[in-house]
Amino acid sequence: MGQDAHDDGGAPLALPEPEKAGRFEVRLDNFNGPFDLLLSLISKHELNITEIALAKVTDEFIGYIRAFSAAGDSFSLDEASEFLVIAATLLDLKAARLLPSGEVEDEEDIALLEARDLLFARLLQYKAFKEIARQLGTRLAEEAGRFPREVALEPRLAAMMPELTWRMSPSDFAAIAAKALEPREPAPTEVGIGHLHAPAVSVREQADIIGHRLREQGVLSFRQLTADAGSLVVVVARFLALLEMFRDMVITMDQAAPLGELTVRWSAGERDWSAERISEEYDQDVSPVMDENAEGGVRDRAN
Amino acid sequence: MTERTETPDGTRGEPGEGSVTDVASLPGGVPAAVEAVLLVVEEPVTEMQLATALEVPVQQVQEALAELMAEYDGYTGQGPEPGPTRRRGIELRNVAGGWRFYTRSEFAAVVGRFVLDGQSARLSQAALETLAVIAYRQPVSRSRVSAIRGVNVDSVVRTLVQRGLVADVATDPETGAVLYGTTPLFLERLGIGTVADLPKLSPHLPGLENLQDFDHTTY
Amino acid sequence: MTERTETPDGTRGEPGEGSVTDVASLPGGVPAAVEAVLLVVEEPVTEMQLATALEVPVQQVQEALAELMAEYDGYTGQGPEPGPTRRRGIELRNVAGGWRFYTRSEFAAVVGRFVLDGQSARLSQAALETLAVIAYRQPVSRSRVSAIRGVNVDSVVRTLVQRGLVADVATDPETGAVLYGTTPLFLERLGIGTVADLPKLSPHLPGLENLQDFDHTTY
Repeated sequence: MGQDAHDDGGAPLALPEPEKAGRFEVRLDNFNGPFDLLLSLISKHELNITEIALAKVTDEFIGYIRAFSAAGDSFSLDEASEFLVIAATLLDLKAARLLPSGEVEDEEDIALLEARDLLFARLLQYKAFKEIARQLGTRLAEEAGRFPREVALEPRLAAMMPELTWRMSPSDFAAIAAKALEPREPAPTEVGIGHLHAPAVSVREQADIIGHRLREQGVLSFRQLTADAGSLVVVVARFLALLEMFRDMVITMDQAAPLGELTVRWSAGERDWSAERISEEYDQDVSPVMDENAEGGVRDRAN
Repeated sequence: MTERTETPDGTRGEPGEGSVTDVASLPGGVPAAVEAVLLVVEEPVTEMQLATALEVPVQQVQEALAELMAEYDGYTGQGPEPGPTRRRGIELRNVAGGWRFYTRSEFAAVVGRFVLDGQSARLSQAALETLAVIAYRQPVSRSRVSAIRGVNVDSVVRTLVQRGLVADVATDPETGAVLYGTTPLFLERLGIGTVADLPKLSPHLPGLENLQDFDHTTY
Repeated sequence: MTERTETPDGTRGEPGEGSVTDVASLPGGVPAAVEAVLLVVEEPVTEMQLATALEVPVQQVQEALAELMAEYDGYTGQGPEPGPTRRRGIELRNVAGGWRFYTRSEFAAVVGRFVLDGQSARLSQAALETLAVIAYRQPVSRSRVSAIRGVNVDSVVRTLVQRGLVADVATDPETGAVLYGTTPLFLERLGIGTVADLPKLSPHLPGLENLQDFDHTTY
């Protein structure tokens, strides 16, 4: 207890590992998400999954996120969101370790403990699946050496098949083709944008929606603002929109406790504000990629 | 069109409509008949399907399969002096709930040259992890798989569906979300009989039996 | 299929890249290797093709084939006491200069019953849609058709091939994948002269170009 905030770690945060860190290439596609990255960092330092480990790799983890975002293109919204959630949790945990410990009394501490346990649990769960996935991969590779028989029927048997009664007009057939070739809608309740080159959700549009609501209502919680979001992507887009609006000083935000309710207040009164002006950086990221598609960038890759 | 009357010895008279002559009396008997059917199957065939086609009791089919499997593996249970014989290049395996002929893996390099289209590309790490989560948590929604892996899995799931390894098997009655599960092809590719034959996940999950509860809290 | 080692005389050129280990030393030896290849070939395979793939002299292949044929017919040339064994339901035949497995004709009724079970004179909806995609996107690989339809189409394509409505018409020079196209029978059924006579689809099926992307996703 008492003064020592490092009673279980000495001075662990100062360990030098510059050249070791250099061995990791900063490319998002090296990792299958934030857990993969976190596990890589933990195993690089030969640590177990503990609070120390998390505190220790926090800076590196955040360093990688910075590098990813700087690298730009491949870091899409939905990928970023989960990285950020985990980075935020790690930062909280690290900050908590730097404070005098002892009284786990108030709600903040409890929330932090819960967040930590949840992170441990999810990390361990992911680790288990990662190991199992490796086993499955090995097994699949071994089995790939066995080929089943997959050949057409011998002619004598093929001749026994009932004759096809297929009759159809060319236009009926074309209708079937049109339907079959139509791009299918993603299955309901979830909107995947991983495969798209342009975000399906515009931050500007979301800012516009939020702006309207806040002007009308004055104060709304983030939960209320995202109640109708329908997908994670929209939630993230709305969150980004809030950050932009905060920068524009048209809203204020208030959060009583970590992970607590986030209250958003319209602070610009009747001031003239338009969502148009906040969205440039998102548009800039998007449009060159779309142009490239139009020029046949996709085709090149496919062929 | 029917070859039905090619009764080898001629004594076996008119087989009525659709009926099969007594296979047990044909040269090679039930095992040979089973072998013939196995040559034309496109997916593992169940003992019941074989029994129906052959019009013999399932038990006879099971005996024939056991005998054939041993023979192809190089053991003969037949004849006055049972003993090892040549191991064959063909293997009879019980996978995904049925029986099917496969080439032996020793000959993968040779056989691979003749299989033009059958060699599917290997799965990426992301695909394997997603496949693992679906296999162990099925039926499971994409959002839940996303929560476990920490990334969006929509396009990976789509790829797995296209490759026939997973399929949408149900709909969540509450959320309406599509629930995914593994297919018989998945079992076949792994060379196992059922999902229950998958290696146990628990040794990798020390003390975290209740993790399911955490999945939904992510976002 | 590499042409590399066309050494029918047995000098077995340098194996090198992608080479096969000495098949004769594997369990079952050359006959087993020949058996394995025969299980997967679509068309009758020539002795020369087998010799090339196995990297053994043609003569060894011929001996193996003779031995196999005798075995499948119920005579064993092996072991200390050669004598009759059980005749198999599979027959090895030399047709049109090549070798292929066939079901034995005695079992035609059984096999036919099995094959015909569930066969219908009509195409399923899945088969129709797959046929439509192939017709309008030919020549096209199965994986591409899968990507467009969002499901695995392997068995449906096999059915269409079986029905003579599509055929493999080319090979993708890059991936080696078989490309499928429609047949004259298809045109005849539809009552049109050439593929060019297919009704035009709306030129702006939205996002169609992007579909190509699915084939080569990293997953």
